[in-house]
Amino acid sequence: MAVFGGIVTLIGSVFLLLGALGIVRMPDVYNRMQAGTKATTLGTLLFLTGIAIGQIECMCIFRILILILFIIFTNPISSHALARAAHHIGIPLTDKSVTDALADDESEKEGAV
Amino acid sequence: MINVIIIVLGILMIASAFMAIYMRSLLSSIIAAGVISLLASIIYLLLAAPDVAMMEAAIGSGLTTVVFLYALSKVKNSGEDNHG
Amino acid sequence: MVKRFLILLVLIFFVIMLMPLVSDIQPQTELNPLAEKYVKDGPDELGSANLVTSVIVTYRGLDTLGEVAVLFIATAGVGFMLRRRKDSKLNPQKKRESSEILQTGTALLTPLIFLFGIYIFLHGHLTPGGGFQGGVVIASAVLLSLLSYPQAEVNHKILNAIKSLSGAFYILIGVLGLYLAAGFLDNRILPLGDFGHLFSAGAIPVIYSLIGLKVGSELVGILDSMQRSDS
Amino acid sequence: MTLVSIIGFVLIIVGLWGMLTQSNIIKIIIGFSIIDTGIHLLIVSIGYIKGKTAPIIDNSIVKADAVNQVVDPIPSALVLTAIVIGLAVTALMLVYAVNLYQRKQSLDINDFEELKW
Repeated sequence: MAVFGGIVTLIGSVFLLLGALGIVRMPDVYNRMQAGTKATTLGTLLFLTGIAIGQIECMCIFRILILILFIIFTNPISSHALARAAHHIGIPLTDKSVTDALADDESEKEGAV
Repeated sequence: MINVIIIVLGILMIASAFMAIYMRSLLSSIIAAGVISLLASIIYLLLAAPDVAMMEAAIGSGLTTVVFLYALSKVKNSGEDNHG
Repeated sequence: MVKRFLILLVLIFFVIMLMPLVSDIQPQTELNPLAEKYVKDGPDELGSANLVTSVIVTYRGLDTLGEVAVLFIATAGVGFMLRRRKDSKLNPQKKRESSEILQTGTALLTPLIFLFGIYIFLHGHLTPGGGFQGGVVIASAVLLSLLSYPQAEVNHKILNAIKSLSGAFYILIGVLGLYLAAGFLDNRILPLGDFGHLFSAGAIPVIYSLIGLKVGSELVGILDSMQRSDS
Repeated sequence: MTLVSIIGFVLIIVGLWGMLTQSNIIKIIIGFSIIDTGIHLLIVSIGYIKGKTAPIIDNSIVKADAVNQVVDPIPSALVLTAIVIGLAVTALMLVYAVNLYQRKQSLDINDFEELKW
């Protein structure tokens, strides 16, 4: 059981490492935020699950479930708010990007009003 | 082992203190000042003071930063930018 | 250049002056007598498992009362400096609505964070935490809703009522301790109960809850005065 | 002289240096909050005893033997209240800075010379 938990924890930390790598490698703010959110959310979840499996005799699985629930709630919402604020103050997208759905959406809304 | 962690945290704290003082934009120095508090809360946890660690993590890096940002937005809204 | 040199001189003077303070700190191996008394007698005398709590609430309760008073004065100062001028036109500038995801998430999270704050200050005598931490957590829950609903306003009547009532009851319990037990802010006005359970440690949970409400409402007051944009 | 107390001392000196050299008022307040953190670290480091745990008596600590197992609770209690007061005082200073800015449209401390001597 401990070995299996260790393996899950290791996979989680690999995801965290990939997220950190993505923050360095990606071209603009939005892509970096994507890497910094998706990969770290999955990495943290796997990390906590690994701890719960490895230490199964300590009965801390309910606490870890609550922690996982909170991370699922807060992490995407906060990064969504950050990305929206960055778009609002006009940080440009990278040259390679094809479409800007939020700008289309907002101009449509303004046109309707 | 614990000494090594404390030394690394201390170097990071002093570096972010210098950043907080010498950064050109006020926003960056406010964020750097928040980082100092966050690292300090880890040190409190290592010094066996979990009450203080909770307090510092919530106040130092949360509320103080927000209060600074509110003041900054009040200053910036009513005039031109004033970078130190 | 002369100024830089003078500043450096002042700083070197400070370092030399304060150096004995730091170099006298020796790594300790055992508790000093006062702390030893608190650790040895605290659990039996007051029934609180968290010794930091027993020091804050009872042994050094008068200091905590002073700190809460300082907090009150600072909040009053902030509110006074940022008071709404009567003659100035209220121009509610149109703020950008926050997105639906953020609003839904806030509606989901704010009650949970409130509950967590209340849990922290009710269990202040058992686990790490207490009134001050719980108050800060409650203030951050209010901050979350203030940030995600820009049009929202704090209800000042309720806020002021919580502020004044919790402060008044805090003093009242202190005076009750003077009557029914050994001294001001003594927690033995209620039965001590079983060590390590929620309803134990006499009046410590009550006092710490009042401190938590007081600190939380004061910090909400500071955030609310800083947030109003028309000062 | 312990490790954490040295860190706290260096932070106090760095914050003092920042307060004295910078001319922007908000930078001065940031220097003040750095001094605050340094002093808190210094006070907590006084109470730490190597190899002992937090002063909370639960299942892992025998109540009779607590004296030999926990660290000093008094510095923690002092710092706990000092942090809250630090926040309130910082907010008060920032409000004064905002008011000064509304008077003169400037945050440079050298522009306020009415009380200079």
